[in-house]
Amino acid sequence: MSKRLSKMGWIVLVALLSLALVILPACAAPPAEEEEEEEVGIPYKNDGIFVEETIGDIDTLDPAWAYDTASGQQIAYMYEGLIGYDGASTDKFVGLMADTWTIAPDGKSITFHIRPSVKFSNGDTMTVEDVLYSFQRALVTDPYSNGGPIWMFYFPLLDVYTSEGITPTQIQNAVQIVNGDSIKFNFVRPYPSTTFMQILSGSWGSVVNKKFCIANADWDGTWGNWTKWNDPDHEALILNAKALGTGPFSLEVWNAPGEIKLVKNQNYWQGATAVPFDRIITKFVDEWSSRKLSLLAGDADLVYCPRTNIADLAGIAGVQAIKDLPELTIDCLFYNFNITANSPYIGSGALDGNGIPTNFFTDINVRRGIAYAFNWDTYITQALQGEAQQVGSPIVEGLPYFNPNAKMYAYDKAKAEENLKAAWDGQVWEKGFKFTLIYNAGNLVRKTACEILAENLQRINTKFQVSIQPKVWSGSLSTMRSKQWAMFQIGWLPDYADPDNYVVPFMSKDGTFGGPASYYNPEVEALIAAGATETDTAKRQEIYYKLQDLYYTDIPGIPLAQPLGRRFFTNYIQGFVFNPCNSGMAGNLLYLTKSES
Amino acid sequence: MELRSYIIRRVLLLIPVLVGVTMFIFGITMLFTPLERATLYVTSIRQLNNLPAIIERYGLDRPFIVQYGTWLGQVLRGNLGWSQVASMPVAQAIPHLLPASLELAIFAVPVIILVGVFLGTKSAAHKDKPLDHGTRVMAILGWSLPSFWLGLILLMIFYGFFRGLLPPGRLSIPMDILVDSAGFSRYTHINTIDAILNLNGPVLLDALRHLVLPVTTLSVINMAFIMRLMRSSMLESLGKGYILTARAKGLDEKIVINKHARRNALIPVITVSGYLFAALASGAVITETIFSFKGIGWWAWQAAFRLDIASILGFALFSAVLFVFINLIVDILYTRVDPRVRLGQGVQ
Amino acid sequence: MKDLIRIRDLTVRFYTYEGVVHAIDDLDLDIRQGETLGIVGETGSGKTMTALAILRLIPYPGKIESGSIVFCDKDSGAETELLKLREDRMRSIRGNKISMVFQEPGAALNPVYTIGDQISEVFLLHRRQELGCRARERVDNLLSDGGGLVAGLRRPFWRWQRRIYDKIAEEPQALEPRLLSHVPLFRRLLWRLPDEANLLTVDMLKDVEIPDPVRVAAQYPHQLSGGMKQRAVIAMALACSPELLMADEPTTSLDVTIQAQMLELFRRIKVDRGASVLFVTHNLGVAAEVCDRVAVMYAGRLCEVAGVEELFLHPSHPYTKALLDAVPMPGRELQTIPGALADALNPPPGCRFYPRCPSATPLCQQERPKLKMLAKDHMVACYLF
Amino acid sequence: MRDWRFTARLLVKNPLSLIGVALIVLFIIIAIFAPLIAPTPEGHRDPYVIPRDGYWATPEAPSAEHIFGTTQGQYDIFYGCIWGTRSAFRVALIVMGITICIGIVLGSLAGYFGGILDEVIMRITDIFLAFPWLILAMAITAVLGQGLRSVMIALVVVWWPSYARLIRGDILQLREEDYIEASRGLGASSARVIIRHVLPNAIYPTLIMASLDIGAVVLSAAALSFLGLGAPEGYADWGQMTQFARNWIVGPPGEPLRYWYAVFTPGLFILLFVLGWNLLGDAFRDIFDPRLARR
Repeated sequence: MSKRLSKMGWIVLVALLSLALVILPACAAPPAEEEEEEEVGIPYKNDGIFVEETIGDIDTLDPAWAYDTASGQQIAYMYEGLIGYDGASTDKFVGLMADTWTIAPDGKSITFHIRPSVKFSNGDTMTVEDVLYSFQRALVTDPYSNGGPIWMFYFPLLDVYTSEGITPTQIQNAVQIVNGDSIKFNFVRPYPSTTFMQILSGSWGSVVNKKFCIANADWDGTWGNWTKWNDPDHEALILNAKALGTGPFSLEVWNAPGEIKLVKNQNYWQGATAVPFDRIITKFVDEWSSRKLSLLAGDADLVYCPRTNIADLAGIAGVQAIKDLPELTIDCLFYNFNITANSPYIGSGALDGNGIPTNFFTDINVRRGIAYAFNWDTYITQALQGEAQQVGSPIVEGLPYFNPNAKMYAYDKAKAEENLKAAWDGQVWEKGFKFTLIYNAGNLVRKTACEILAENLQRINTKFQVSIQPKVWSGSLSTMRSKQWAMFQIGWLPDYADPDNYVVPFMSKDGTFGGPASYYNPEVEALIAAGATETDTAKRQEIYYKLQDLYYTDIPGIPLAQPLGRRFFTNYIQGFVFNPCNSGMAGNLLYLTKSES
Repeated sequence: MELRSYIIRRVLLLIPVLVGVTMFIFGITMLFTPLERATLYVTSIRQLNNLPAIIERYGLDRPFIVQYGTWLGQVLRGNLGWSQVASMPVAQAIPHLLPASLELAIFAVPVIILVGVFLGTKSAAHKDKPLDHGTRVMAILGWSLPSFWLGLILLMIFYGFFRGLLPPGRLSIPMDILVDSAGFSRYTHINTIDAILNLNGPVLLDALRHLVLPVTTLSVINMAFIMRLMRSSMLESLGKGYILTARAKGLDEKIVINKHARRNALIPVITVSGYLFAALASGAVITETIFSFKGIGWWAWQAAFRLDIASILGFALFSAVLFVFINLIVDILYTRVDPRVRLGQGVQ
Repeated sequence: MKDLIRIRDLTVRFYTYEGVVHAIDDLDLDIRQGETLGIVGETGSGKTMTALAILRLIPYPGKIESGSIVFCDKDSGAETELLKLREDRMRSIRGNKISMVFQEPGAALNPVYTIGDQISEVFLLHRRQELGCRARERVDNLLSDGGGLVAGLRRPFWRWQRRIYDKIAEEPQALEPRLLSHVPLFRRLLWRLPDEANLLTVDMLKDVEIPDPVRVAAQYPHQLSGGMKQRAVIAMALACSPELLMADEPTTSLDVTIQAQMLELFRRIKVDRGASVLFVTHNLGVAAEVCDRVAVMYAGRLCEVAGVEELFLHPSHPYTKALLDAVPMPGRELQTIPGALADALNPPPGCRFYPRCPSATPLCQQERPKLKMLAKDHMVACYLF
Repeated sequence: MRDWRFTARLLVKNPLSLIGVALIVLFIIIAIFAPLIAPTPEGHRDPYVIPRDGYWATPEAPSAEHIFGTTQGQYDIFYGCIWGTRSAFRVALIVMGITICIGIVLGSLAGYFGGILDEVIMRITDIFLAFPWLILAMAITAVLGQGLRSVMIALVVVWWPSYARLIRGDILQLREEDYIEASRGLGASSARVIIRHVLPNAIYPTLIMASLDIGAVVLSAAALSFLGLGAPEGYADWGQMTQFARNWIVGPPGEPLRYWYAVFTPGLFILLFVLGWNLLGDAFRDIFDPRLARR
């Protein structure tokens, strides 16, 4: 029985050991840098490696599918397109895979001359064939039923939004090889070249390796059964997790969903020395405290800091904060001009003080009155911690044709009352109204915006009752499309830095938001159409100024604010250049350097 | 022989459960209108106009049983669909994310069980003595602790005061690079085990450093359960006749408890331990979330959070299978511990 | 005849949530050498507790309040006060000098160990020395009839074993073997002890008339019939040929035919082992069968003690009478005892039986009657005498 | 039932359970008098929505008018914790109530009639018990949309099977008891037998188990809220408030514990609430654990 006894002894011993195993190293290994960390703010770690910790995750590495910034960022590191943005500019370009280009005087085509002797990261030479294949592949693949960015090519090239019912010849005519060393894009009608070049600069314009793709059973470049590759399922995409480009980095390993590691492309056409890092590591860490810890411990060179927490990093030795970067995004509150009957969000559905009629917001006085009731100062200074600026229309600062002195609404109780008294010949004021404001769940800032509006309205007249309801992302989308909502709050990220990409979704009757809001203004439609295809910059400016003016007078929605971005690097990172069109926080990596001094 | 037929029986028994589980979850998603379900495939606002295309493409407007049928057909062809969260096919995502969760389980479970059993025995042996009260209070406290809160407090202390001592994640950068480099062979993708197999001290140490906080969080809470269970089943068997016999034999109290009482008391603990392991292996949701330890649990949470139906269904399948098989193992273990148990039937 | 156990004003109380239970109250009782003493009484009359008290195994929350239990060792003749004994000394008596057979053979055996294990446990505990000797002999034999290469190689190993078993044989708790038994590999050296124990076990099982003892030794309790279990339990109790064997209702849970065999077994044990037996039962018939003397207990007190014929022929205490009348017999209609067993929580003052007593006097209510000597070996606690 | 008297006596005897009872009573008082302890400001429509004092993100340390300080978005922690007590009780009681009802109905049907009905019900419980409850709950809340309502539904869904089983078990035992047999023999209708004889005896252990579980229910609800699947932001719910604190675990270097109140206070309320119930439950358990002989 002493046998038994000692058995228990062993068990406990093992237990303690395993405990010790876990705890000892913790005590055993207080890293040496802890000590000197106290003197210099942040220890210098991981020389030659750039570590970014951010949120979200990568959807795919396939340029033809990727439509989110996280994916776009990685693709931009590994692939290059024909051209790219020049430094901070959003409308000047530098040649990458193309060295020169010529724009047809009639504005109906652009021709790019392909840079010779560029190598892919695996050593293959990049040829004009690869370029042609890349764009044809994009057009062929076009995952339209799951969205995807390729419509941006289809619209100027073929005046359609998807590849539905497209013939091979159309594609072949749209993109061609000319005199063996150039690629020519043909537009159906004159198209603003800058806009198109902005589109080309996106991750969807990347040049892929034809041989590699075919070897991996991607589209074989023939037209026999090309539809087999058209509008594929996500899992059917070959380049989801594989990547081979001409960019400064090449894929080492993608440990989805946690992190992705890229290594320097030794065959980079600008020379391996032009690439400032041996490795790029991007980690996706949801917990802010963890990211902050990594930054302060020197484990990360760049972290995403939620706006709510910017104070945490203020004035910390070793952290450089780059602030007030005008991102090209905008938050906006929309009015629904034609709410679906018996929607759950409009109370009684009549103007009896317990609800609103379905066409409530067709009265301009209602729209103006509510707009005057929103308090931008409180919103921007408090909820957005001053990291935003008010804009009068969806066309935000940083876009061409942005009107810096466009008219804007401001909180004005008197004007609000005046307008709301006038609304619906005074019924609104005496009966009051009641409806539900919908915002994207889990976003305190957006909730705050709604609360500010609701509270101000109630202060103006206690009969004005606005309740607030959160909706999960997918839920809010379906509500939006079902047109049941009364007022809706959501933000917009651009595809390319052209006003057209803003006015269409916001103001056009079949725009992303204009559609669900049933907003229709013939004058606006005309201007939008004109602006889209106008090649003369002066004329375009005129058009978009007018549109900005119209947004103020007709007020189809309340533009809340243009958030200002911020970056938190360690002091060891230098040379950051902000370009609102780069996806990802680090911008163009080639500008960055990391050194101990 | 008997064993094999038994296993076969159990596996067959598994099928209806799986069908039920998936049908149930599938059923819940059917509470959505086709429009709403279509939006689940959408990643960007711009696709609002594609919704009809999606509905049509995935046949979201067809009746429940049809959709379930098609899904089942896919599954039988080994296609569990695409996991938005893991950005890879679900069939890959599970084996890909499992190691992280396993690593937690491998370290947490032994600690939990051994210490839990030890304390449970002690406190039963000293019923109503200070030691008993002490351990019980500990247990109840541990049992009442919100695991997420405990996690946050631990973070607060260790991130706040001992910066970099117990970092988040699974590995620190240099080790991380080393692990993925050619020199280091990934046998299991369980860092600690791989490190041992590669005889690589630094990696092992680093991996362990990252394990301390999550493992502690898990242990504290689950230990309480085991301890309570062990205590009560110890008390039960201490009340049995054979204990009196053993004492009447003149056996030392130590032996009476450690030999005669505990062996019997362990029986229920084994079941629970099995469930515990299954539960941890199929993801310690909160712990993995808080300590950004991306395993199955984190994945399941994200899937639920972002309504990634394919992932949720896949996960349900996986964990159901896991649970059933762990049960199987537990039942087989029983026969070793308790001669009265024959495969298939519990304790008479 | 000399006394083996001398119990003097033993008091046992249970401190339960409901209150203090007076399980045994000032009990005086002797067990003589080589006799079979029966204790009869209704359930809860404290007969089992008396037995447990002798072993000092009163379960929580019970407690031996006062009194003395003297154990006079038959061999050495030494008198020991059990209630004052150090715990470890007490343990060396339990299962060795005094052992007990419990009511439920099913419950009394540990379901997860084989019969063999559970019996040899006793040998390993109390007969370590003897086992040591036997083991030593075996090793000696091995050493003497040498021959053969293999044997030659194993010799040193055997010598070592011999040294160890030698130590055990001299001093069972010798340090070296004890240490060895904790060291994983070396504990293998001691394998001969359990081995020997097993042999003894098998003999033991044969002794209690278990067919095919070798097989049974390797079986688990649930594989045996009730009777077999009971025999095994008895074997366990007899393993170290105790001087006092206490049997708590050993037959109640068995069916009649088996009962008979059991009683037979007990009678034989007494005869060829000369051990005293304390036979606790509520069944007067059984008592009459096996006992030399019978003690009648009621509500924790002794009512009457007498030789078996004496008691059955001239029962004196009203309670004893009532009990005897309650025994079903042909040609006599059954009488039941009116009223219920006295509430142990707050027992009536004076004689505990008086509430149910047909011939109760006022005195009975106030004073507790003392034990009086009626005739030789016949004592009764009642005012009628 | 004499057991109740017995229970009461033991509860008072055991200091631990006394503490438990005290805690629970305390929380009941808080819940009842919430409007007095933390009055809802004028013109504030839903009292369960924590009033805000400005819109700053950064939590504010305890002060005169916010004695527990404010959490992210200037939500008053004190108010939230007080009214959170009500939310907690609401969740616990509703979930437990419904669970027990379902359990009793299905359990007694399965247990009393047995046969195919029993089979079906038990297989269904198998399905529900076949995988981790938290995941199931998460899936359900996710689908039903944010809000305590969905949380409660989810918890009922994951909880009922164990109760159905428990009650079934008890009833299977009871069925064999003589007096049930007897009343059956006397030709009493099944419903009558169940209601008059079986349930009253089966209900007791169920209630004990329920008291053990209330803590767990609240804990689970809190966990779901913490994972962002429960109460919407700004709702008076402890779990949700803890979730607010997630960004504020570590303060700026130099004073790592600057925002301790945001993390600590709501969690402490959960802990004490659950602790109260568990202490009580633990005492019950020791007293009534059918396997532990009553001493």
